[in-house]
Amino acid sequence: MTKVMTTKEAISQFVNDNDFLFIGGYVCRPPFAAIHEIIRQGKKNLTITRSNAADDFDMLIGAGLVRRFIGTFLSLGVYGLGRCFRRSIEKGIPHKIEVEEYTNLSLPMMLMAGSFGMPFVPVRDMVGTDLMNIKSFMGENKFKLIDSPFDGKPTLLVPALNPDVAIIHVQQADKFGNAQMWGIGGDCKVGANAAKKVIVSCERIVDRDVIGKDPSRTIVPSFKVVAVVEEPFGAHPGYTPGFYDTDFGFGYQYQQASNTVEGFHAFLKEWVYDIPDRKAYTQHYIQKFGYGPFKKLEAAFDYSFPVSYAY
Amino acid sequence: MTKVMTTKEAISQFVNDNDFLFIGGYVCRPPFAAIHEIIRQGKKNLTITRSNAADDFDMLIGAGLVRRFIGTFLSLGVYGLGRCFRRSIEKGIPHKIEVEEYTNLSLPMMLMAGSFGMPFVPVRDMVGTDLMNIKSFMGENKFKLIDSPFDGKPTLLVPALNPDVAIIHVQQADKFGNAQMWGIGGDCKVGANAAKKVIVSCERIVDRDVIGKDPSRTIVPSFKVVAVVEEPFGAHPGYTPGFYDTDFGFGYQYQQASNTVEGFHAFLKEWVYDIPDRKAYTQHYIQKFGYGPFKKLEAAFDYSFPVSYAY
Amino acid sequence: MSAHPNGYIKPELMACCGAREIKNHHVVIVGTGFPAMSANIAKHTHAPDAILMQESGVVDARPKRPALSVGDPCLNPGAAMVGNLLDIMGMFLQAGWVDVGFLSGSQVDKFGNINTTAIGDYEHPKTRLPGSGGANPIGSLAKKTLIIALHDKRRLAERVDFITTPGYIDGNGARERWGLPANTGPECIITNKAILRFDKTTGEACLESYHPGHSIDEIRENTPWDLKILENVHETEPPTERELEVIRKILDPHRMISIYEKRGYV
Amino acid sequence: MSAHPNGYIKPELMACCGAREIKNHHVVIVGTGFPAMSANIAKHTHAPDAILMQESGVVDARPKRPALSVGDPCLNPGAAMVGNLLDIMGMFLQAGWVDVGFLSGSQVDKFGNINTTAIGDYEHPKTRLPGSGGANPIGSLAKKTLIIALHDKRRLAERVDFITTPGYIDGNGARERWGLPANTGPECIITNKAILRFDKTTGEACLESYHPGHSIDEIRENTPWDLKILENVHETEPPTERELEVIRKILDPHRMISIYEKRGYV
Repeated sequence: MTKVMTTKEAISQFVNDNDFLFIGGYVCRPPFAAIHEIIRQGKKNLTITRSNAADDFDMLIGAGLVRRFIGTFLSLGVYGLGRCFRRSIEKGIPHKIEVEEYTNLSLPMMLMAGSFGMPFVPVRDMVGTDLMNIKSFMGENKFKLIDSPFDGKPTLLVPALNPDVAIIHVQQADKFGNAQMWGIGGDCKVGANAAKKVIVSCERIVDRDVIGKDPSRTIVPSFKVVAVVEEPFGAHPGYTPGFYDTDFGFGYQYQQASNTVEGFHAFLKEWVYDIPDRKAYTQHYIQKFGYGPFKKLEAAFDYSFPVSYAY
Repeated sequence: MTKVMTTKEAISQFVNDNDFLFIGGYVCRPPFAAIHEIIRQGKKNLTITRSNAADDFDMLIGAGLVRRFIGTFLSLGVYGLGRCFRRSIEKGIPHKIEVEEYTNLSLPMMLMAGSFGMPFVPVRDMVGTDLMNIKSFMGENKFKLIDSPFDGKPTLLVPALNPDVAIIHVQQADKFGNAQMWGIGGDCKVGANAAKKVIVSCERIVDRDVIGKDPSRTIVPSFKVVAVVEEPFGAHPGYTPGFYDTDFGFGYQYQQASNTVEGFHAFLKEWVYDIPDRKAYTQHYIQKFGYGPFKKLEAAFDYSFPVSYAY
Repeated sequence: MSAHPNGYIKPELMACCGAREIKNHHVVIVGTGFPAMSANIAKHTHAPDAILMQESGVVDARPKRPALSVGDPCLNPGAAMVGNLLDIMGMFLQAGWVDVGFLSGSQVDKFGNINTTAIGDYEHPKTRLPGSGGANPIGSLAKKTLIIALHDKRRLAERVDFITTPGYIDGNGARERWGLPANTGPECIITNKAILRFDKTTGEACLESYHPGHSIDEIRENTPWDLKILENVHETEPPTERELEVIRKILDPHRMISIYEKRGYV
Repeated sequence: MSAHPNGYIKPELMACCGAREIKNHHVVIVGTGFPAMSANIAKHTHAPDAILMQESGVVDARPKRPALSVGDPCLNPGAAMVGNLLDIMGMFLQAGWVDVGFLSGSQVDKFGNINTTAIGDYEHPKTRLPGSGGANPIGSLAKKTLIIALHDKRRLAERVDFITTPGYIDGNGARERWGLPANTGPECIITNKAILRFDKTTGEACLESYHPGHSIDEIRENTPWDLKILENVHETEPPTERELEVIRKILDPHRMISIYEKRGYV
């Protein structure tokens, strides 16, 4: 039973206002095609999560779609602080989002707990800091500090997270949803498997037999997946290992644009609202910057050694 | 700094009497060369663990080297119950081992907790059964049943395990210890990473550059590894994906032999005590059964598609 | 070989009974033998989108020979996912994604509790059995557990010597009190004489259908507890032509299933 | 460019100070910029077997260009292991395998607590910063944390506005009382004027060495707490010829490190 559809269809059918979304990526493989589509469709009051958020989260916040953020970090990396994130928190533009603050250990552990059906998980960080003194919408359930029933030592427990929908971008998937990834993983596997539904965006849809040639690369099995979308260049301006490099120049342009509210909206108009889909986005990119710069992002040819699973 | 040595050296240097050992494998990749060497060297009073133990654990118990077993299951699979295991428990031959009983969920979770530096981990199984009524050498620390501090529901906590040494067999590793595996994983990754020291047995030692061509296959990094041993055919009569099949005939012979104490000792004499190492073992196998049956175990040629990590 | 209409043997009927419990799109955790056969019959008939997995780490395998263990080499090439024990037992089973699990044991009692640990006293057992393995978590966490058992007074018990795997424990809401997830637990015991379905309120296995050639009286006699009879009790539907064709032409051309006859499944 | 003997610039000296804290076989969690430079100087000089890792999931990368983030594409090909966030933060850091971590922050206080969350009141901040990211777990769990900071009264503080990452918290055994693992915590603050080393008993950063061209008085003036001077206080050893050669010929031929001069590291 094929689950192949367009990003437009996937977001329209499976992302609702008020949903809790896990959005994968870690510089590596942000599902930008889907993020732009969420903005175009104006999904509202979202709760969003991922360890180490970046330009994609900043953009969703600037577009006014985010109510709550379960996060650890939001920055534009080499370009500095997230402008929309700052404006939201410091000035309430377009509105002040609520932030529940964790760390790059505790948050992926909470997603792992969610993916493994654990109610909570002990973590060894956060104690003794102001991260324990601030609690937002999760209130008293942000964490619990207990004496370990084994040795009496103070032990921090953080709750499992189970997002409504996970959106990830991977190298390849089959039409049923079996999704394969290699290279830097971030919290993509635990985040996707913690969710009730998974939308898989990928560089290429491959035959089920291709999946079966190397099944240890699969991070999400078909039965968790509700939609499969083929979106080449779908992580730009982030990268996908083996497909294309990070577009540092474009990242800088986003930072420059998002320095002001007007610049941010002009950016959204040009790259999101006036663009129907990722094909048009890529075409616009090539028209604006030239085929040379586009081609330059393409990954070199450097393949791994094949392995065999035969007996 | 190379860690390459012989199995004899690795076991002699890094496995001590009274150690707590994790021994990887799940039909797939049991480190049999190392197990035979442990028996030859007569390491005593061992505590051993793995989910779904099989002929290798049965053999260590029959050889009288095991004091304690943190386990979930021990059987010879299609050949039925583990004879040495039964004799130990039912008749105290050669002595009665102590068993701490868990399950194929709780035990790998405990190893995961150990590998992740968690003090304990909640699990959703075991409750309501006699697995809670029997406690052996772990006593009151076998588990704790608490009311969840989040929602008050009864929640079972099981403690982290951190073996002294893990012994695993994988397809390939470099001389530093970076170990790569594909195919059925069992609890090999969590078990190895929970241990204080790892002995890596492998089908082939490869160049560091080969590891770097596909670094997402690595399950244990060099800094955890104390010894790397190249042992082709090292998992026999178990299998290694891409290298050789399970030897069902040999498994049957072990079961037949181990039906009696005398048969078991004759088996040990022929395949362990009178054999200096895995090369001699393989040679003996070929001499006894013929090159044809040996060659028949060799895996077919059926390679995966290569992937690229380039940018 | 068989005196049954349609020429089937009892293990084939039992495998079909298991298959009929599997719905399309179900996620099924299987072992070897019967369970694998049942799940594959379902996949080839009414449940083509059912997903089979083995606890060793395998999802949607495409074995070219019958797997002799859940870690069998033939489960690797062609699978949709080959991960590790915790992917299956943690990420899928404990997280509530597994619809159907199959279990068997040396003893099964009226509440569906299963013993695979020890016959007799635990400390001084008459027979030491393998232990839980994956059985306890499957019985604890799968939405429907199907239990396969020989129908005699040695295998079926009023109370097992040792509860390795929870059925309804001591009945009447005991699973919930212990904190096991809602809507999980044994669905039925498929024996060589009958299907016993669990009353979810009392937790007791009750006679739902008797296999062709067996009578209610014979079944009661061979059941060591006061077996309740469901109102709609009826004869088990024998394997259909299509089911038998799938078994014999596709899944088991060498008739390996007949080995179960020697183990008493007649 | 530089008035220092040997022609080095301050960021180079600071990177060397970091490198000297790394011993051979140390496992080091690095970010970009300074930390990566420090760790790589160590690897090319006295600590060839040090293992570097990035929190994104990378162990022993072989980047062919300087990584601009810990998730940079150049970290993938050639690495010894590329896993996920939990492999690094859970399996290696939380499990106690990481010897050295590097941190920096908008504010660092005398107990080595670091603020990367908000300047001013948390609810109504003057500046909203990125948040913890990996900083809190690194500061909580690495055996030695090396803190990089600009030496002025804005960046150094008697008490940070918000403790994102624990140093010695409020000193005198506070880490142990909170249950943080023994033998972890900040080792020193490497500034553009000095190295402040932590007294493990009181938890306070004390002056250990002043960089060439700076005086104890100048450093005290620019430190917003009553800075204690260690008995063996001395001038920081400038970069050696070999260290500078490694930086300029191998690690940073394009002199990208000079960007830190513009950020005030002079």
